[in-house]
Amino acid sequence: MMYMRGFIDRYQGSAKSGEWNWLLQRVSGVALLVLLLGHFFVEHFVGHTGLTYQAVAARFASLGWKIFDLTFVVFALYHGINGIFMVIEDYVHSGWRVFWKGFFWVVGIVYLVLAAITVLPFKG
Amino acid sequence: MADIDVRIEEFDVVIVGAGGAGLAAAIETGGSKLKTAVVSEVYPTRSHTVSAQGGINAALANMDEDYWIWHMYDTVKGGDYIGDQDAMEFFTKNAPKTIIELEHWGMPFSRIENGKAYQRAFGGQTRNFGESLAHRAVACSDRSGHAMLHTLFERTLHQDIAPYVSYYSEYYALELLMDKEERRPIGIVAWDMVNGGIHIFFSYAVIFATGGNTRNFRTNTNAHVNTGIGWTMCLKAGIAIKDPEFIQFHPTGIYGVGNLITEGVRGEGGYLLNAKGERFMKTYAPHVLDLASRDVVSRGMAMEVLEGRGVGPKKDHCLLKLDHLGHDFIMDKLPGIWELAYKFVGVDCTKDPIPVQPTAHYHMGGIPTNVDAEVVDWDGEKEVPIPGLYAAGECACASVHGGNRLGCNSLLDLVVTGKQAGRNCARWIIEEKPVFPNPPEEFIADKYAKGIIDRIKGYYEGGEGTVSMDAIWEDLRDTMQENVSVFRIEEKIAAQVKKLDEYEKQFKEVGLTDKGLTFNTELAEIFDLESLLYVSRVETEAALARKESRGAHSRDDYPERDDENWMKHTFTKIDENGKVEIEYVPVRTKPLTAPTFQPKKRVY
Amino acid sequence: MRLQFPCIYIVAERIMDWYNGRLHHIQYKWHEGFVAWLFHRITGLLLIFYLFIHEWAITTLQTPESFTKAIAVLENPVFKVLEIGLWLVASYHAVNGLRVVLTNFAGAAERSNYKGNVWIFWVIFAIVFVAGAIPMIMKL
Amino acid sequence: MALKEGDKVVFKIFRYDPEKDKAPYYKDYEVTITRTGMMVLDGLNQIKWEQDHTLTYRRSCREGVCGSDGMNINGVNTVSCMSHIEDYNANVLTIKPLPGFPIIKDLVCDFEDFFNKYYVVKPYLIEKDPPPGRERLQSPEDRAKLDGLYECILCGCCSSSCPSYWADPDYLGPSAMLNAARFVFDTRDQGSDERLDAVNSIHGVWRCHTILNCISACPKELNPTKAIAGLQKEILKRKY
Ligand SMILES: Cc1cc2nc3c(=O)[nH]c(=O)nc-3n(C[C@H](O)[C@H](O)[C@H](O)COP(=O)(O)OP(=O)(O)OC[C@H]3O[C@@H](n4cnc5c(N)ncnc54)[C@H](O)[C@@H]3O)c2cc1C
Ligand code: HEM
Ligand code: SF4
Ligand code: F3S
Ligand code: FES
Repeated sequence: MMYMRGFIDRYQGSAKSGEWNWLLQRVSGVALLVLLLGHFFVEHFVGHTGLTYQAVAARFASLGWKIFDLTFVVFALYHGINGIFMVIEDYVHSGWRVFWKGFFWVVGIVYLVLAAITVLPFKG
Repeated sequence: MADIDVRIEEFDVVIVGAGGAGLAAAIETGGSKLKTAVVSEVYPTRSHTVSAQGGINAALANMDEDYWIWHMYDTVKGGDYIGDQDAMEFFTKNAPKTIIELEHWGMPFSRIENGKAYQRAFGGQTRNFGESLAHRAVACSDRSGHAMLHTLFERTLHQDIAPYVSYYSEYYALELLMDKEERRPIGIVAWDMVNGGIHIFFSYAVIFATGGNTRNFRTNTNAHVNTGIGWTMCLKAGIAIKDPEFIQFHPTGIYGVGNLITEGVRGEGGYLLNAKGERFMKTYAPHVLDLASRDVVSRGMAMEVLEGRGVGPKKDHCLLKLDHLGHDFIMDKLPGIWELAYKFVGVDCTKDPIPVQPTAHYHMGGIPTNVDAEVVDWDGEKEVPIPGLYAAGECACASVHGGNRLGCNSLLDLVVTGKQAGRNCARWIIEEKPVFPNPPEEFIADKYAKGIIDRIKGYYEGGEGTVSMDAIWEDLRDTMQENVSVFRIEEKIAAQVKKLDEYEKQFKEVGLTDKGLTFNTELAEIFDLESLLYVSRVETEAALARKESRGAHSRDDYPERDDENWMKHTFTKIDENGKVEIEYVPVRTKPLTAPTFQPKKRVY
Repeated sequence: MRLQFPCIYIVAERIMDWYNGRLHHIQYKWHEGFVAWLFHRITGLLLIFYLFIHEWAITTLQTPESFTKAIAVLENPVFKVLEIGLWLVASYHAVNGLRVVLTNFAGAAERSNYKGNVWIFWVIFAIVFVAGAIPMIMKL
Repeated sequence: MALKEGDKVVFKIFRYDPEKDKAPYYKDYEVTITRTGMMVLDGLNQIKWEQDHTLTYRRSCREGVCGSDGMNINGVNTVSCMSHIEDYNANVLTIKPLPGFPIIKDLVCDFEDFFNKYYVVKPYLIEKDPPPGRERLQSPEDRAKLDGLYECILCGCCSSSCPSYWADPDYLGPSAMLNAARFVFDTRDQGSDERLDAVNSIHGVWRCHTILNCISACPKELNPTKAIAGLQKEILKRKY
């Protein structure tokens, strides 16, 4: 069984075990369950006819909604992009894996910034 | 046809067969840091030990008081006094130690409330020299063989042992290479099934553990790979086979297909019924009823059928009733049985009885060995060990089972003799430092493996043959079942000898249709059939010669045991012309320390 | 030469492989769990790409005029239907995600119930989806 | 569909001989039912012995305990020796080698990678303390934790049915992890930290998407998904 050594090492003692990603995927998923339902409810069911710039801006202006929306975006981005990573790890085994993961890291950060500069400046 | 590669490798020890016995030996040799090759036709966990259900005997006394000497007595009596008592003593004395070692290696035994291993009653196992039933078989629900084989295999993967053990799975062993002058083995020739090609293993020592070979019977419990290549390799190398006439018929094979229903079912309280719904074992074994030794029960069943009390449209089988044990009990202790009965005959055994019939199961005989698991020659006066050649497990005959093996003694035999072979082999190599048999390459190809390579080339270059291998095989199975089964009689056995001559002639006409080198199972089957012809030959001739009834060998024309003339082992050899030579060898009746058990009439 | 399944890259070759039965793992029976997972993966990806578009849209619609214009476009029934589609995707992913979490942590995959659980999930999903979709349809 | 003796069923079998064929193909054979309750393996034997000697497949115990003959029958993995022809309710059975495993010839797959992954989880009891003179004690309840784990026959049906296993060549697969669980949940074992280390990787327990194909495929009716969930929880429990 000597030839097995290298093979076994591939699995042993890797610092990046992926358990955090896995766990957080589930935690963020369950959190999103609450957040998403809230978000969807507010955006699409309540006062749909009154969906005007003013109404939205007024909502964004309150600190509570700012926190809610930002949490939602952070969780959704984390969960979604982590999900994309999972898909990449499943199907991409060549050097492209690094590229795609890097790409979505950048996308994630850009969107986080975008979300912040969209939500935070509202003053009502 | 492309050339056949010949590859050569050197090892300290080559073990042929990776069943329980082979792995136990590998643990010992590997543990002694000897470079070991384990050659097997199938991946180790696919060996037939995996099918064993019932359990392993050992006088652990977890359930009730028990001593190895009681176990030894049962073994001697069960074997109808033809067993070698020194080997039997070694075997039963070492049993508890062996089981505990297996437990330490991780075998998942069923447990009793106080945490010790569970033991069940099994056929022929008694306390205080036949007084009452003993609970002696440690079990792992009804998957004991599976658990044991996996445990042994896992042990060889342990970091202490794994570096020394190389597995050659899916290598078909073909020939034992012997140094004719020194009369010692120098290695084996095997066929690499996956890629094609000959692989020669040179080594100090060879250990045989190729298991059973009852594939030559119509209904049998054995796996497709159990074709007795170990016996054939030895016969071809001029080594004798001991007691081949003793073939055990297990009472409870599933009707029609032969798959085994463990004796454990009867140990747990199941019993046999005939067509009238009677518990007929009352007549044949009034004391222990259905838990008499296997030959007795099988004969009882055969008698019932002969006298017209068989079940079914053909009145040719009996029923095994166990529904009274209760659904939960069956599902807990016998789940595999439920599955087998349900799958193979559609019987839900928690409700209905299972149709069963006696089924060829086990060979008591085999490659002759002494207590140290060394293969021996008979020089006319005494047994002379062949240095460096060992055998263990079902293919060997020490003989710890005599004329009839008791249930659950075989799994024990595998580990005890397997370890014994491994240990003695390691000791021999390390302490006695033999010279390595090392012939040069061209020499090897020319001299040692030439015959077999030419034969394989012949198959590849030759035609597709005029006789179908399967026709011979099917016919062989039918005639063996007909003529050499539970009851034997002179004319029938003699007729079988003639049949075998015919088959051998036909076999010469068999050709190969699949000319590929990659995973050619047809080639393997040709060798399987050849091997079965050898095996059938010695079985039949030895059965013809033994004119008495003893253990599993039961002659209608000589119904009594004849201790005066036949208290001796048969050593059969096949010479170059295919003729069988039989010699008789006295039984080793003197145990190592215990007093000799004198032959008595065997009643259960 | 042994056939190596997972290492065939070119599309044309893949089609040939399918035809020759070489890629036969794709032809594996579509069991309940597999279907549920496949949709989960697809809906997850749809959702994250929707989020990308959605957020980008909101960011660009910072002035009241552009916002009102956009809302006017969204009033189009086509978008209303698309919105129901979004709800379909989101509610599927959410309910099935919960099932996955229960499988991991609450033993929702016993041999006796693993297939049944997937069917129960379909029922719950249907209820959730319909309950949410009714107000949307009413607004059509 | 009840089959009678003498009925015919077509076996559409995947054939590939690396020495002769450029690409695999399917070949039809007619199998005659010779007894009720005939298994697919009996059908294959009939073909091999009576019609086409070149058909290649593995088999040994013919009672579902050795795990040699895992194959894909009508789209589902199972061991052929325990699959009734009848149960498929079809006139045509499509028989293929295990998906996702490299193919050697016809229905014979290469298990090397599968077994290597099995070795990765250290499938043997690791004891640190010297064992006692007698057997180690274990209560029936503790022993019961091994039920549903130790019965694995390494047939490969589960791993080969798993879409994660097809997608990720390094994925350990349900079988290896079930065998890891066999030792992790054995109260006698003392080396489970190392073992959990081996499965605690993106190619280990965290790669399972609970697709559940493995449960339906297992001919021994084990539950790899549950075993994997158990390992996941055990890793989290031991760390936090
Ligand atoms: C159904 C059944 C139930 C049983 N139940 C019990 C029980 O409850 N209790 C009990 O004590 N005993 C039982 N037995 C008996 C016992 O299981 C066998 O005697 C024992 O398993 C034989 O083990 P072995 O190691 O000698 O051989 P096996 O396990 O048969 O192994 C043989 C090995 O030889 C190899 N081999 C064969 N041919 C070749 C070749 N040509 N080239 C290379 N390698 C080859 C095979 O690959 C295999 O690895 C049972 C037997 C059967 C059939
Ligand atoms: C509403 C509650 C949600 C729950 C409960 C949830 C749950 C989960 C879970 C448990 C997984 C892991 C699946 C696996 O390991 O196979 C997952 C994957 C994923 N989720 Fe969600 N999720 C939710 C919402 C979202 C949202 C809003 C998005 C998009 C932004 C999203 C995108 C993804 C993606 C892309 C994956 C990866 C798909 C895969 O690996 O198969 N999810 N989700
Ligand atoms: S878990 Fe089941 S399917 Fe998987 S290898 Fe073991 S027995 Fe086969
Ligand atoms: S099919 Fe595969 S993804 Fe997990 S639940 Fe079974 S291992
Ligand atoms: S032949 Fe052993 S599992 Fe099918």
